Amino acid sequence: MAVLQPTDRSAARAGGDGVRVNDFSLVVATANGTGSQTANLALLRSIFLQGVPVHGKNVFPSNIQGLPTWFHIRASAEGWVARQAPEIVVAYNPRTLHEDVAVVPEGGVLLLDDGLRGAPERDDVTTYRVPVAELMRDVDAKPTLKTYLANMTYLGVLAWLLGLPLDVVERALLKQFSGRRSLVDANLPVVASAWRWAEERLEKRDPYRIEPMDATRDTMLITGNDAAALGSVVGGVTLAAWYPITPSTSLVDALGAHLEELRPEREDGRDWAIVQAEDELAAIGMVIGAGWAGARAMTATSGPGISLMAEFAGLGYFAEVPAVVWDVQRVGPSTGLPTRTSQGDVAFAHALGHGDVRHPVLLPGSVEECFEFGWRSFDLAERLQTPVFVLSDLDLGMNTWMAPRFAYPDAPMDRGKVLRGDAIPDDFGRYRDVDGDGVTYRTVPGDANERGAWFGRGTGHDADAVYSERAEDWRANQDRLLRKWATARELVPEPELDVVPDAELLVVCMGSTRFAVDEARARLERLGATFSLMRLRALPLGRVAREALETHARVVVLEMNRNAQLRGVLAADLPEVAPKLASIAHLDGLPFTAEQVAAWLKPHLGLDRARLAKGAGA
Amino acid sequence: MAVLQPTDRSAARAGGDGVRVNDFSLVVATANGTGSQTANLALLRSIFLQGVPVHGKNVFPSNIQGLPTWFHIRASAEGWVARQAPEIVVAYNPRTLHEDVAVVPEGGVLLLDDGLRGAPERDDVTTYRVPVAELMRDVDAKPTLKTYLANMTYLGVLAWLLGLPLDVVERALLKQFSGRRSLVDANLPVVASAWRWAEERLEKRDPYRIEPMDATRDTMLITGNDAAALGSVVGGVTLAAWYPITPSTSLVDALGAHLEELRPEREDGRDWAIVQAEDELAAIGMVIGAGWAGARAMTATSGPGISLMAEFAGLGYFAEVPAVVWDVQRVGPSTGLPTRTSQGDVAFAHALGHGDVRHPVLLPGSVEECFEFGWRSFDLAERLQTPVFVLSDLDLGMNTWMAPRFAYPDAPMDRGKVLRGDAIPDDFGRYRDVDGDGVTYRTVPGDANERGAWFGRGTGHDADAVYSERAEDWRANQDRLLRKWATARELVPEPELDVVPDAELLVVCMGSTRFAVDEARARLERLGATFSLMRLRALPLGRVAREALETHARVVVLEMNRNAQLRGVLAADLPEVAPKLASIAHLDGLPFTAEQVAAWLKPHLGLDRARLAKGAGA
Amino acid sequence: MTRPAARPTARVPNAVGLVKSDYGGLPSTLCKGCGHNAVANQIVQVAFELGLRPHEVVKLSGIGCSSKSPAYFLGRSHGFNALHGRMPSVATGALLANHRLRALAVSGDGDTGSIGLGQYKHLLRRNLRMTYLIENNGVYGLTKGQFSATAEDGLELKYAGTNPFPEIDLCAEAIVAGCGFVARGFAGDAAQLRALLKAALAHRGTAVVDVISPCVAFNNDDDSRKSYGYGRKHEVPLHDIGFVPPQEDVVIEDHEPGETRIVELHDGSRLALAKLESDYDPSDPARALARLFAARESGEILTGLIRFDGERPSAAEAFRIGDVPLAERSERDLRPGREAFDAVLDRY
Amino acid sequence: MTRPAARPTARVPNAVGLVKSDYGGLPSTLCKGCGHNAVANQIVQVAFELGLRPHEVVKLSGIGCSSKSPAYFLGRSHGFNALHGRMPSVATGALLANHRLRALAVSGDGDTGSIGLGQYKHLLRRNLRMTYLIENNGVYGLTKGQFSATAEDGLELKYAGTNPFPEIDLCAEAIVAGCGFVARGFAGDAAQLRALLKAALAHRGTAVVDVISPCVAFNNDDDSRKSYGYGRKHEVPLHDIGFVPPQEDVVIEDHEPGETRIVELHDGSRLALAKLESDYDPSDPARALARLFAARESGEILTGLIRFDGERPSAAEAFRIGDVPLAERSERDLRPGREAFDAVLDRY
Ligand SMILES: Cc1ncc(C[n+]2csc(CCOP(=O)(O)OP(=O)(O)O)c2C)c(N)n1
Ligand SMILES: Cc1ncc(C[n+]2csc(CCOP(=O)(O)OP(=O)(O)O)c2C)c(N)n1
Ligand code: SF4
Ligand code: SF4
Ligand SMILES: [Mg+2]
Ligand SMILES: [Mg+2]
Repeated sequence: MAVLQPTDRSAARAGGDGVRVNDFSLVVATANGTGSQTANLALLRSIFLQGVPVHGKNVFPSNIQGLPTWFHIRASAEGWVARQAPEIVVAYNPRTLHEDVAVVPEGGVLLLDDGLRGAPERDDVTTYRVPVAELMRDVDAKPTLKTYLANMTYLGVLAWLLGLPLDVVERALLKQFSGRRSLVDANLPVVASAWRWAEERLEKRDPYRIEPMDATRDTMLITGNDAAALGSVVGGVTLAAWYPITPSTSLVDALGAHLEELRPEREDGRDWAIVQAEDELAAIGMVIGAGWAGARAMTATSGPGISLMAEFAGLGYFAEVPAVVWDVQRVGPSTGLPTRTSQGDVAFAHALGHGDVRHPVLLPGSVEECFEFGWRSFDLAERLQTPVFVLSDLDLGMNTWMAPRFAYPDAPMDRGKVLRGDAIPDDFGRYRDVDGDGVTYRTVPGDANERGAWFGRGTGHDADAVYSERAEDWRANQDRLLRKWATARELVPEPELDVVPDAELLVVCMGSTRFAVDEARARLERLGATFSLMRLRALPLGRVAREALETHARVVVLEMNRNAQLRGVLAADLPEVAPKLASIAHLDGLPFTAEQVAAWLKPHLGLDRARLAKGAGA
Repeated sequence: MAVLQPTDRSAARAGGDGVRVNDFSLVVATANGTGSQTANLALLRSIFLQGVPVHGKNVFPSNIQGLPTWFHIRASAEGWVARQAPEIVVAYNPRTLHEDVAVVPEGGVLLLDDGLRGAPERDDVTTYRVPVAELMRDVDAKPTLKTYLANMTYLGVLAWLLGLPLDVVERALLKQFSGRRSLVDANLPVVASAWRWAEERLEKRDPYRIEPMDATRDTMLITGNDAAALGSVVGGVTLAAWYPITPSTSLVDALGAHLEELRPEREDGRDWAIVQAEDELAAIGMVIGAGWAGARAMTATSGPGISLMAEFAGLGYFAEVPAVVWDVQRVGPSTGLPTRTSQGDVAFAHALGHGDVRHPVLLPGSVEECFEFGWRSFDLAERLQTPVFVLSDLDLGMNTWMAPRFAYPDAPMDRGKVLRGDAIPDDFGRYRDVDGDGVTYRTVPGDANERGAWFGRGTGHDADAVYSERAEDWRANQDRLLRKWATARELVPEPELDVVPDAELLVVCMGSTRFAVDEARARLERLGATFSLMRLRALPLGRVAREALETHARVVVLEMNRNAQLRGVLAADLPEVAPKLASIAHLDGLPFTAEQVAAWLKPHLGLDRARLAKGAGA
Repeated sequence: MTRPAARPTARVPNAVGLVKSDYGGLPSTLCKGCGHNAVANQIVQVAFELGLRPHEVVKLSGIGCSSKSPAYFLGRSHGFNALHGRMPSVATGALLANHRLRALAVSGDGDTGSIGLGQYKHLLRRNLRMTYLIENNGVYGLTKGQFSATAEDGLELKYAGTNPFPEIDLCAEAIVAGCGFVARGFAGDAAQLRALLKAALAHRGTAVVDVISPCVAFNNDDDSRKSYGYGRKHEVPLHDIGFVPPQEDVVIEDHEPGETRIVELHDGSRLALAKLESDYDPSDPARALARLFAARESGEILTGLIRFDGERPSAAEAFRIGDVPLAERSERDLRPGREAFDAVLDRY
Repeated sequence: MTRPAARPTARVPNAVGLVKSDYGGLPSTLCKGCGHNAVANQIVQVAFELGLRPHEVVKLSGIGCSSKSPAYFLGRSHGFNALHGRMPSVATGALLANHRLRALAVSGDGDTGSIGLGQYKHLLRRNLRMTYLIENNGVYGLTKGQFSATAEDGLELKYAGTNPFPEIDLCAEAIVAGCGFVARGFAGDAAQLRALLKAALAHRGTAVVDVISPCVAFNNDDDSRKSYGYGRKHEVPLHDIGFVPPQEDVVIEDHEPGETRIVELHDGSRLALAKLESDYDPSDPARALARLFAARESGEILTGLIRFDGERPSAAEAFRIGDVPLAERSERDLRPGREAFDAVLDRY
């Protein structure tokens, strides 16, 4: 089976009292385009409303309708949110019925659409059969709508099984439908009748329960793309140029919605524009043009778009134009797996373009950071006058995560070294390193002080931006760009570093794999194995990261790609530490589980297999 | 001054007897588009015809007419061909007169167009003034042609000064004009009258002489691009799709000429096509399409084109389509210096494309290797079923070099694992690893055995090329691609390795910098400093390269770019040797001189500055 | 109007001994009711009726729902699913490599009109031997409903809002680019589509068939010009069209002889165009454009063979490629002998 | 025909107090006699005569000899020399960032017609406020003489051989793309070029001016349609054209009143088109195309204002951008306040 991996059957075992409260993993198997997303998200939100930490992941196909989709929900009182082999399986998709049933672990729960033929019998799991057809019989709706509504039956039954009150589900649905009562009224009756059917006809035979707690106060449920969009709005984006591509599309969709609301059209018009370009090459060209003209401009894309942006990325670097590029990574090479997650563009984006280029890369590892880097990326791009790449991924970007309420920016916008009007000196030269930090002063078109006029270009130029083929000019300019790179090392966000005193091993990770790493770390700690952990939040490396790498005896770089790209970047940047950089590089499109990570780390911690297996199941 | 660097004034000093035979460096300063190239190449060839090793480099601007151009000639009985600060300067360009005169070293020679106003006086050099206007007065030709012919005056005077007989110059011109007598007849009289004028009016006051020797027998004079083209023809290229870009254009021009001659049109038509595409993105698309359809296809481009090819490169890698891509490198980033040389695309080309990609890269270090890799690249691409990048550079590609007569391929073409007709098994699957080497069997369209039909794609696929999003399929395919990469390590050309017993230091270089490295090595050896030398001829690294890196205590990676790209590639591939990889990375658009290289290597050899300076001048 | 070609029925083998199912592919994964499925079905039917030899055809596409569809027909033909918008260059390479193949290429309006417009136009200049089918729904289906460049000015969609830009008419673009065969069809008009596809496959150069192929998921409201509803109501066929295979007689039914225009195709087959609204003459590009512009103004979906010129040489002719395809040349042809090689070296 | 606008002479300041040399740039590094130099000179003259404020103009270009030329005029204006073929996207970004600017963009036929065709067409759909000048010589000058996509079918060049493909007519392309101002000029006809440039600069949207600008180095033989010789012999101006600044009266000389068509531009200036060969009507795209095709057939270089439609909204209007340019918005506008922000967070 492609998506669900029944590797950890013991995970389903109940606690001592036979009850598992606020701690389980569940998967809903349906077909794409049947509207199950609403039911899934309402279930997720119901748990959240009960104050229980929860997270949802949609593993969906690259098509619009009819192919298998799996929605994962993980509820965890302790707050763990990494993917986990499911204990509860909702099997509503005839095409994957066999695999979905097979994946339920011993002692787990199977919720079955009773109308599906040929479901294998499992006597080692608790099976509930939902009479979907019967429950839908009296529902009065158009056939297409009925297909959609049918998903509400598992929502109702699950709610009853887990102990979610109907009014909580109703509140969740209302949120889900952005407060549109009529939609709630269409859906809720089906949920309610299923709930009631379950109450009347089912006997609760499994250990999984939700009980109210208070762990989600001041917490949001949001996708990384939505967070990034909100951050970009707060960051003062004015032009977004893009081309649709999964999984970045929802970022731009959210951007439009937030702009409409937070920076609504005035009488004379808007202070922003979103341009759907004809392709990514044009999108980045527009962003570069706008950045040159003084606007805060961004694009969002994924791997194929990054490839198409290579030439412009080099121009932006060399002409020193601020720009923000979000790469919501999916599995490459080429079109690859458009709806699966990856960290496979790190090395490529970092050095995108022929010749000697280098771009700062931000590595958000949570939805909070998607938000924060949403605005900070503009400050950084304008401060450094260079394209900044923000590398999110499908898992972070498209899935729904908990987050502490986002913090309003703690500092005003940093527009960098822009000179306007009389502030432009008589001897203005676009690329003169006045301050010695490699970052020079720029002026923008439209300024009535014509002393500031300069001619931007991707060809060799001297300090006054005049075309030059002179070897000295080339060298001087490149030496300054290297000074600027040194400045960048000090300006990019430092890693999140947790040093365990006396730990020999440092684990380095980035982005969304951190969730599995954090959880694996806790599991391993319970086995007595400790290590320091550094989550990189940006490239190039700054002082903190370098020191951490230098001071630990051994390092494991853990990443979600095949080529050990981050390890390669570190080895090239710091050859002196390279030999101690062990690599865990893995990619198959699915988010890591804590179990996987723990197993991979084990050999680096001197833990034997038997002990670990026991621990990982805890 | 941009191009000429008068760093090594002592170099001009004459030997003990006051005479410098077959050993000097000369530069001709003219304006672009004035036809001086003919005179320069005729001079070069005259020296060659005298049996004296010689090399010419054109340092030209990115325009068509009127900007300064410098043509370097290096004659060296010992066969050294690296760029060297000029001892003889021909100053025919009013716009650069001052810098050109200033660059003549003490004791050097200045040949001056007497008509140029305001030439600074130098009493420390031997100056000859050529009365160009007077010599041209009686020449009967159209004004534009006259400008061209005026260059023949310095050819004539230099020939006399250096001791080149007129008939040798005539033979050189005839070669230069591909045997067209009428053109020789138009030019030769001007050469002759200048020669005679010099004989009558000049007194030879400088030490530089050409004397016949026998060092160029069985030797060719050819550019790297021409050699690459010839190699490609011998390699059986059938489709070349390209888009014009300096410095790769002349490769495709030569390809057309050689194909016309060596594979002339038959009655029914040609067995080749050269398509000028609308851009590089289309060019590589055509190559991928043709490669998929079973043809040997290639493109030639430079950095900006490589950037535009990123997405298709990933597709080619992942769909496993043979293709040959020549990147004749120029200075980037962006448009950069279009007419200056560089090794700045190595890392980018090696991993071109988002996601996890890797391409074999061939690194020709001589015109012989441009020829050899011209055909070998096709064998490799078809054997490995993947795009192969050949990284030449402007210096190698566009300049005229000596080479031993090219060797006809020593083996028949290797078309790789292609199945046709009845050989296609019933259970054919495009990506089944039948042989365990990661390279699978392919079929091509048009085959009447329809069992072989498959649907190529850049999306995830199983071993039968059918679309798949399954995690296991992805992993299995990637694991096989890694096996194929291991196979590639064994198939790519091994480095040229010269191990000095007991040497601590290994110098690693690639491509055209080897000329300066070889010469510097000889100089340093005379100072008693020895080191092993490895010239990489391909990536990925094979066993020989790895062992050389492992067994030397210290390594210096010397390359012509800013970011130490090759060092980075080596560090990422072999982290365990990374700490000992010191870097010499330098780029300003000009080919390295032996003097530069020697100075850079000195600190790695424990030589003090004073001793070295002495040695370098020897 | 013309005598219906003796259509093989599904289970009786056709001229090359294949039954209809031999031209099928994998099951479609597109939405139920998607226009693209209707088109794929017609391709299967046409290939069967024409008796195409699967190995003489290559299927090519870009990326999009439309571009997926080559997997759903002609499973015995080779195919290549290229990059988004870049199928034309892959087609160019493949068809120059083997000019005996004919390509059946499927693209979308986004794939061709947005990201791929440059390659599309340049492909048409070169005139390769291929049928270039655009499944035109005015939106990006696969990325869920954004406007493509063929969406009409003012179109309102739930997801995408209002389109403020003028549409790109891919037939007009083809005509201006010098394409010799430009047709428009409608996924809801199967008979006409089959005739157009047959003619396109018989054309010696590139034949563009722009098919209005509604996206039921994102652009199928009746007031949208790319919907089934609008198409059914506003389709204006330029002519009744009949395809006549080589060696068969053109028999005019229904129409007066003088009212029918016969278009000869390169392989000896013919199209009989029976005039409907006017004696439309597809040989004049300026008039074709004028008619297209007028239809746009009046809200008609003009279908039929809009432009025809059978004279232009194909790309393989322009490049003077010999009989044996480049891909099938052996080393004997491709590697010059030692003497010739030595003669070249002697010159250096 | 119209009263010559009171032309400021070179050393007398113009309406904004600048003398002609204030509009100059660096010395040209192009070949002597290159058409592009002639065009640059006319740009300087026109900018001076119109009294353009340098800081209200941005110069944009791609890569090529033509694309170098913005360095040679308007040295007091900002400019950006983008990538080969990709200037349109940079222009789009820059002009949306600051919609008060007008762009004076220079491209080549290779830059626009070959690598840049897709961006060119999509730019025209969006209708930014810019003059898009193509210096069209049918070849790639900077890379030494290969055919560009505008080279005519059958053109023979010493370096490039014979061109087997039909030319792309960048005016026809613009018309089909819905461009509201499409003109063709000839570098050898300075007076007409000046009038066209002035009108182009007054147009509210994108004005395409395709100027036949001979490459003396690679494509200037008299039988080439992009040569000075051919242009001088075969230029067919559609009309005598006169530019009338705002507030001035149109005074018709030479021509009968009825023979002149007045075209109103957005800023109040007008063009007086005195009919020459026919009463050419630039408002009808289909007729414009028909006339262009006919001219190609007969070997004419048709010059003048070929297509005009002043009504289409500009891109800034389509995107509903407010008065203050995006690039000049301050933090107060751009960063929503805490309360509004909190209200959004409350929903999650
Ligand atoms: C370079 C690149 N950019 C974006 C995408 C995402 N993408 C896939 S299909 C598609 C649009 C397809 O639209 P169309 O060609 O009209 O096909 P349809 O789905 O409507 O049939 C896009 C934007 C991609 N695959 N590659
Ligand atoms: C991506 C890329 N490909 C190729 C080139 C090389 N190149 C520079 S200018 C040019 C053609 C210019 O032709 P055109 O636009 O007609 O300008 P002209 O020189 O004729 O004025 C080319 C191919 C480049 N700079 N960038
Ligand atoms: S989304 Fe639209 S185009 Fe795609 S399969 Fe569904 S109906 Fe067809
Ligand atoms: S090469 Fe041609 S286009 Fe370029 S500057 Fe010279 S004449 Fe002009
Ligand atoms: Mg579409
Ligand atoms: Mg040109």
